[in-house]
Amino acid sequence: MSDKRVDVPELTPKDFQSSQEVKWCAGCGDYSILAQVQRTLPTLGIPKEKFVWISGIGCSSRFPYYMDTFGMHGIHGRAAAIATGVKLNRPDLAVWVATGDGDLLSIGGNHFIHSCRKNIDLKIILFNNRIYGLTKGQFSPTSELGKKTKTSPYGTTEYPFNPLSLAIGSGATLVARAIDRDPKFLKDMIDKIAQHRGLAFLEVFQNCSIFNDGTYANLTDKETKDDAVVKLEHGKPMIFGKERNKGIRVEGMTPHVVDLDEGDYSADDLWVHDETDECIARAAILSHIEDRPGFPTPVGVFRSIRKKTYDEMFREQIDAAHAKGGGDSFADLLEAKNVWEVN
Amino acid sequence: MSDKRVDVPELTPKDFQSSQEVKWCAGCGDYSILAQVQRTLPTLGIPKEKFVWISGIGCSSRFPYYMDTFGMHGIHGRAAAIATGVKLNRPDLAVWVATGDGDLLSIGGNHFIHSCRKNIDLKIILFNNRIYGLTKGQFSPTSELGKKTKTSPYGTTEYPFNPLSLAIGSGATLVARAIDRDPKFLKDMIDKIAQHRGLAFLEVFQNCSIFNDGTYANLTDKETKDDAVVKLEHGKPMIFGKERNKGIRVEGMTPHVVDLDEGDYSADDLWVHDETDECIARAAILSHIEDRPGFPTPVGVFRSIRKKTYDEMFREQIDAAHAKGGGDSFADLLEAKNVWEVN
Amino acid sequence: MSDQKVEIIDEVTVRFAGDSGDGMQLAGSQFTNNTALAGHDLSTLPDYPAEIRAPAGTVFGVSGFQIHYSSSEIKTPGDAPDVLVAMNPAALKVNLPELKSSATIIVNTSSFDNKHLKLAGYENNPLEDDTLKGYNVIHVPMTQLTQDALEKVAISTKERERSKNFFALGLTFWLFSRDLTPTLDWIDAKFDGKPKLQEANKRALRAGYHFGEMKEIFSTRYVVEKAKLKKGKYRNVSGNEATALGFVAAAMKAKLELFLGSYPITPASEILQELSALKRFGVKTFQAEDEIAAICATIGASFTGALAITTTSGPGLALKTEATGLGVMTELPLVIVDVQRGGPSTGLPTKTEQADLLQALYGRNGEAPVCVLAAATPADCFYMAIEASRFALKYMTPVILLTDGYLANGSEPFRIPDESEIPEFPVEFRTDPKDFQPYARDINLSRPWAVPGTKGLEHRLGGLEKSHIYGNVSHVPENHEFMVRLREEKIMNIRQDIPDLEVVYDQDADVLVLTWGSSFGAATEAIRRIRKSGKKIAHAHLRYIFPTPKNMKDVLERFKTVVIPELNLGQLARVIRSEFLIEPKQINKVQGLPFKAIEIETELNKILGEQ
Amino acid sequence: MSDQKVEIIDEVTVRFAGDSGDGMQLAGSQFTNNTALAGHDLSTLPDYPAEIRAPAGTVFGVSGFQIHYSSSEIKTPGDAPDVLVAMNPAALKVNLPELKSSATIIVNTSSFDNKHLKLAGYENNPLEDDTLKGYNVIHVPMTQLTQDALEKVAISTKERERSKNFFALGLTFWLFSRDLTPTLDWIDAKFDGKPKLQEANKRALRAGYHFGEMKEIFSTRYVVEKAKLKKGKYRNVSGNEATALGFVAAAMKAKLELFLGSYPITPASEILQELSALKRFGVKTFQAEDEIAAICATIGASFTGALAITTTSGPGLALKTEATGLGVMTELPLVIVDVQRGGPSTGLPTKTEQADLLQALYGRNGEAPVCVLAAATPADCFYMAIEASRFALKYMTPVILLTDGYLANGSEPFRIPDESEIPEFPVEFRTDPKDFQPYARDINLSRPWAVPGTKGLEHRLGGLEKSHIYGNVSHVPENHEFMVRLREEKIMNIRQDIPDLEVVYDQDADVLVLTWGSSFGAATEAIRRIRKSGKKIAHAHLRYIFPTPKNMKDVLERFKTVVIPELNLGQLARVIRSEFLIEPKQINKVQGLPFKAIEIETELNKILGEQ
Ligand SMILES: Cc1ncc(C[n+]2csc(CCOP(=O)(O)OP(=O)(O)O)c2C)c(N)n1
Ligand SMILES: Cc1ncc(C[n+]2csc(CCOP(=O)(O)OP(=O)(O)O)c2C)c(N)n1
Ligand code: SF4
Ligand code: SF4
Ligand SMILES: [Mg+2]
Ligand SMILES: [Mg+2]
Repeated sequence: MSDKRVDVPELTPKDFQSSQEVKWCAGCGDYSILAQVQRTLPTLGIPKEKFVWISGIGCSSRFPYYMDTFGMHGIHGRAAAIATGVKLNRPDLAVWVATGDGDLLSIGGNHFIHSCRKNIDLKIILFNNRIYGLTKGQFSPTSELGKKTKTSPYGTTEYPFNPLSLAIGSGATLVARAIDRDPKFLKDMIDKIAQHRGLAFLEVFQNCSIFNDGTYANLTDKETKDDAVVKLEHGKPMIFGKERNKGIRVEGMTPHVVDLDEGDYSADDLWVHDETDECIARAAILSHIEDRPGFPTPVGVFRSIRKKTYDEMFREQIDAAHAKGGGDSFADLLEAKNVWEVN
Repeated sequence: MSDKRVDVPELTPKDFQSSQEVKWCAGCGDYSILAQVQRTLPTLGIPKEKFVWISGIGCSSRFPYYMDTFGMHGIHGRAAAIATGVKLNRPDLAVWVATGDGDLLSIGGNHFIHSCRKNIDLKIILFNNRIYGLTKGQFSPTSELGKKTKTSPYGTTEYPFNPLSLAIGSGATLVARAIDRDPKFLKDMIDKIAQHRGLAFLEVFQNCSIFNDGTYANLTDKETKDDAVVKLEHGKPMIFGKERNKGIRVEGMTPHVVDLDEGDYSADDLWVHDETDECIARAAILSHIEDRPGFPTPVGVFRSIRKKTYDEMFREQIDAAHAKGGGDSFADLLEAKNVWEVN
Repeated sequence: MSDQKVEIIDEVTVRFAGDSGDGMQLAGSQFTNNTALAGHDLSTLPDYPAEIRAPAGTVFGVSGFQIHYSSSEIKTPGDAPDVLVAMNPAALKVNLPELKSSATIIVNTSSFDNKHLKLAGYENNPLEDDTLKGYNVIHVPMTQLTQDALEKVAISTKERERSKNFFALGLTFWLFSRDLTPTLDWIDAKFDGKPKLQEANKRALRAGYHFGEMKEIFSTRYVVEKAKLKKGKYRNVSGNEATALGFVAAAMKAKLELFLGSYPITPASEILQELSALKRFGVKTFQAEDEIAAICATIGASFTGALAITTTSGPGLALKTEATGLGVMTELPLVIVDVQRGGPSTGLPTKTEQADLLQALYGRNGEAPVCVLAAATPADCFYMAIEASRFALKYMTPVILLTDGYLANGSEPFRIPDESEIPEFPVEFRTDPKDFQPYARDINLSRPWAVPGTKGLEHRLGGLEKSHIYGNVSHVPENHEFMVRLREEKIMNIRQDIPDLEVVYDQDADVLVLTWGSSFGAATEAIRRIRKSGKKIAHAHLRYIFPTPKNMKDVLERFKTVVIPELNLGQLARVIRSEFLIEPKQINKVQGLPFKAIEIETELNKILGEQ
Repeated sequence: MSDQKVEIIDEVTVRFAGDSGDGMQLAGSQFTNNTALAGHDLSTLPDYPAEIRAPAGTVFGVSGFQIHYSSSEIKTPGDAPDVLVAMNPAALKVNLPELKSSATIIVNTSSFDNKHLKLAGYENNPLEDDTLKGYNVIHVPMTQLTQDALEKVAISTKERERSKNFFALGLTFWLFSRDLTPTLDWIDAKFDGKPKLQEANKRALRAGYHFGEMKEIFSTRYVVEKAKLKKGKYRNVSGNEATALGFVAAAMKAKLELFLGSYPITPASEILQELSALKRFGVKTFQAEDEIAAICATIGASFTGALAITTTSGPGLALKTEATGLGVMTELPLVIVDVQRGGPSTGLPTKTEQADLLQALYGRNGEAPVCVLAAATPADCFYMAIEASRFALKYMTPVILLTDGYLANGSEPFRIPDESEIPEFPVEFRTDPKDFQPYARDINLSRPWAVPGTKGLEHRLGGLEKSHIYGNVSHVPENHEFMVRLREEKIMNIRQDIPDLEVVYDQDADVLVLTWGSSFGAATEAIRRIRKSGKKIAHAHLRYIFPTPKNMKDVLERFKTVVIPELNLGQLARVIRSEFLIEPKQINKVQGLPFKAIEIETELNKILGEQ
């Protein structure tokens, strides 16, 4: 997105609500994401008509219909590719992608990794419910190994993708995670990706109340969530737990969970989160840390670095060519090579 | 591949040479890969008819034609998907994929990352010449930023993929790298992937003598290569340099190049390579290490861990269902649900 | 007991409709089972809301299930319901336009409160104004009555409410003089281990039944006699189920293992789902990352000797186009099932259409002929899956099998064939290395299938043009032309195995109705009615679209007028024009809905009038 | 000086052939430039080896370049060469069967050593046995003579050897009495800053020329007079160049920026390459990760107001199928260029064919009509690119433009139009929010183009069926049928903008030759010859394939016999049968090669004989 913020008449969340009735199931986590997006966009200082929302196909991909901005409900898996065309042709637009775990990571995987690699200035929100919702409950590339679904009555035999790890491995410059049931934090993360220049990827753990209810229960239930989730904050030590008495320490490359009450370690001994580290090692460890027994699942910004964006470089080349002159007449176009005249 | 090696009549490289004339350009790095593959396969104790080579489209993808094994020259980008069908239907076969940087990482990116994620037992050799050879010289997803090619006369505006980083982020269980001009080492790596059970990915730096000649010159020229390349060996410290007097040390998560002659550090102080580390941090650092000024490019096995393969789990489910009986008659098939009789 | 009279009728069409959450599909399928067991012929059609769950109570969220059953043979789920069970105002609103003019409407009055009326978009309560004039409207406060009946069952109010579909079902059973026993048994089995739910649902079912019996709300009860079906064992199948079963049967007959590579897509997903559960038959199902991977894995499996299939719907078929060409060039057996839905693009994903025919026939680069078949009814999917497999294996070629959303979700009784009724077609792999050439030909022009792992048969396939016999890459111009023509000829050879196109009814009629795919049912019914009215008309149904039956030209030329009803703008008509140079008349409908018999009847009568 | 005589001839066909590394394409293109500047009409065709470089000296590695030039109008690169320059035995072997029976063959005898003879598969030296009997064979040790001539230039032996193509060129120039100046100038410009190479190549060129002059090896020199071309500025263009230029011109005329999303594929890649170099015109080229991303990005760019195009060949068109449907549903302007090549599957990637016509017309799920155009000659690609753009923008629709490998690589002189010759067609974006509805219609049935960034026009597009006028998702059955028919009608409306099909030559003939695409040239030449022989015949060339010109039916009905020559098994013939119910005669060739005039002539003569 452009960093020149223009004066815009004050916008409200209501300005971003389209006339279309929202048709997700009761209890679907998609509502929360919609609400927080509609709350965040008016605060960005960008005129409403400059937003474009692109999606693929899936419950989550209905998102653009509910936003009173320009938008396109594309075809399955191709949101990032369509969005790339939008951004390259009109770099002044703020281009957002709403997509699901099937849409982005199954059929759309290639466009996703290429967008990350190119660092094109798109904001991608992944509605990860670990299931194909719209087609009624088949497993997705983020479904847990062994999960029983309509197409895996004996349990899946696939390891799931770790979407953050994939994004990092592909070169994304901002990767973050939030949970539908923590709307305040979710809004913060939406704001974070909005502020970023370059490819910003936000995975939202989203509950599908119909086909995969409770898949994130551990991370959202009142009793368990504080011990199960750690919020990453740049420059701050990693502390979590209901009593905020647990921390993550790293020795060499090995992280440990330590108990701050036991007296061996204080907050000063903990791993201080640095989202701007150029080296991907930290982000790589964090993106997998919950696989380690006893470790919480991190949410927040895992990595955020600034690199020139694809669309910037793309534009600069054209501008530079323009600046050299020409490029405006038929003659320049057609007479550039070996012309002869017949009289 | 199967780990039961059967007694096979002694095979020689010649047994793996097909009758088709090899039609790569003079000086093409593909010859070296072909030679080392033909040298390695006879040593594996696998009957020749059990090998299947699958490829996509590209110069490199002509590979199966030159191997006297079963093979399929597929369509562009789809080698891994075709190979997946081969392996799932016939887990006893040794399934190998020959592919290029365009074939695997551009159009074929999705199948690649999904194969890595699933840890399906395929051996994938990427012939990375950083260019589209067959179509005569357009940039590829591994071409360097700014590179001038037929489709980027002003230089590309894209960051390249780091194929190892992508494979690691996707969950591949073995990732390795070799260089066409170091045939002995290349053969070692081919052997390594042959021995692995699960998805084994070998990137080979391959020179395209016509459209991208010299892209790896620094890593292959006699004068520079020893300082520019470090060979990773499991359990060994990372030492390189013409005089083998340089080493890589790691402090926390930060690697440094140190001079062993200066007396501050000895081989004992260096980073000892551990390819079996479950945590991806080390492999992640190594896969990007050459981006740091003064660092060499690693070759060797970056990561090699054992996880149950997709095809194993897939097979086990079917075997288990079989073992429960049934599944053999029309009656069992058709009369399983609410049958009534009309007399 | 009341003095309600019992009337014997030939056939009836009943529709259950309510909110997505009201359990209408369950009620419908239990009514269906019970009907089947009672010995009727029947045909059903669920009507799901468009693909996203809508807010409860709105017209978008209405879910319906229609069943047509009869004492004689039946071909369609019925044009217009005789009876509608409407669980809420939205269900009434959506379904009213569909009903017979004198239909019986059983309404759940408990849900006709202001909130639900408003959600359905009713300004006034239709039960209180003229909206339902002329209909036989039966007011039943079902929710309330269910709550009352379950008072003593120790479950929550919400759970009690959920049983109201069984109340509705019980009431309907009473209306049609049906035996509750099979359904009570089913409840016991289904809720095994959950005694409270068993109890609740059985009570609700009985309460509905008894409500019918006790109250004088119906003046008449109906009885439909048993149908005279062919002797044998029967089960109910939807088209998707039948397709899945057909392929497993085909694999048995071919003595191969079945491999399915697929990516979920409405309305084809159930084939993948069904087959995923049949691992005991050695069925290998691979849910791929996308449609391209699905067909490519299928090609890989075919290379290694599986009966290899891939299933999808229109947008997925579009994505499989390129790889289908690889199947053509490598001459590997492959079946591609396209369960057609409303297009173009994402279109109307939950709705039916027959508009992928031209894509199936011509949608590939280069000259890439494949065999194209189409199933006629849900149960016919079983047989056409076997035919498709047989042709693919015998002729070493991709075959596209077309079904559609209507067949996929609709169901009908299926007489279970005895194993011996279906001939075997065991495949012989090439094993002898002597003189082996991968592109040598048998008398059908098929090349040998030599699978990896077979000693001495190492060879390479691929998408580049192949030299005749040897199968090496060849750029020789004459070889290319030869191979292009050979591949075409091979597909034309399938004609040997295709039965003649059969003309039924009046052989001496002027008008022949030519149908394909799911239009079969409605057309058959329309033709029956027309003939009943004394007019002559003939019918031919085309299951084999490419190549066409040998006698096709003769058949078409025998009639003055050929009429083609199809759910598109005239795709088969185009093919017929280009193949046989005759100009058929067209009956087209492109509304995401199947034909009603009456629609075809009306158009045919017009055409007959013009003769 | 010798007493060789000079003969004036009408036209001549020359082919340069050698190993891939011998610089034959360069020699050919320099001969072409020189020929153009000398004022002839001309047509050229490179003949690249199949896509991988083969080992040097083998028949697989032979690279050729053919030029046909004349003092009158020319339509093809010539059936059979009058003169062959053969740089090595393999080049002789590959090209010999193509030559006129009395052709002149200039052989580089230096390379007819044992090694090269063996590489080419010659058992005996063809210069020494009967192989070349009947030909006028000129022995020239070119490699040796070049070495000798460059002795004094301080470059390596290898570099000297490389200049032998200039020697060959010089010799050929002498044979055709040509002026060396333009080529000498070109060498100076090309090797600017590399004085040794300038020197070497100029010396080699002159040495070749002087060799012709000094030695008595040719009995005759030839002169071809200037052609009477239309007055104006000319340049030589290949079809791919012309296509690229046409789109840039179209963008100027539409006052839009051009966006190209593409993925490299033979033989279409040059369009992407050409346009990548035209950034000064604001052209945005995006080399995507695959064909699907390419067209999807194009759709995104179209949404935001670009003249948006995507370019590919058959397998890529197959991959773009699904997204093309999205273009149809969202009604966004989009041009898809398919440079057809030999199929099916990967087929013959470097060869030409016209076998994607049916895919272009019908290869999409659902009823998804798009406009299909086809260019006739390399220069015509320029104009058809403009037409395709104009239709896409005016009718808010995807348009498929078909060219083929023969047009793509072939070249001809292109009269550079004056800017004013091509009418403007500026696009008006919708900007007024008053009463804006995204699916409202203008008189052409086009919907408004309202691009993101325009205040008050926020709206959502997508692939689900859209409600008329409002553009919201609609599952209403009648709306779907309405929209399906509306989209069809909109495409049919393009007829308004399509010129009538023109019949040339004998209006009263019995036989009409109907051509499309690149068959134009060979057919025109064949017809010229037939008419010269005194027979009557008419010709119509179809650039607008869907919809067809308004008068098409009338035209076809005027003739007793319609003959369609095409490089496939009869795809346009099928379309004509289905659209017009007439049975055309077919002339088909599927060899990866363009028609020769003689082939069409022979078949036409047969057909004329039958009349
Ligand atoms: C080409 C194509 N293939 C398949 C489908 C069917 N389909 C629609 S959405 C979907 C998956 C949706 O899953 P996800 O992206 O996770 O979205 P969710 O519904 O869970 O939000 C599938 C398989 C389609 N519409 N198009
Ligand atoms: C569907 C499709 N798109 C594009 C092509 C054209 N194509 C063939 S090979 C290739 C790229 C080859 O690059 P790479 O995989 O790096 O192989 P290399 O030739 O460099 O070994 C392309 C774009 C094709 N054959 N099919
Ligand atoms: S099916 Fe799941 S993801 Fe889709 S709307 Fe319902 S709850 Fe949400
Ligand atoms: S073009 Fe390059 S990659 Fe291809 S064969 Fe030649 S040298 Fe090798
Ligand atoms: Mg999902
Ligand atoms: Mg490459």
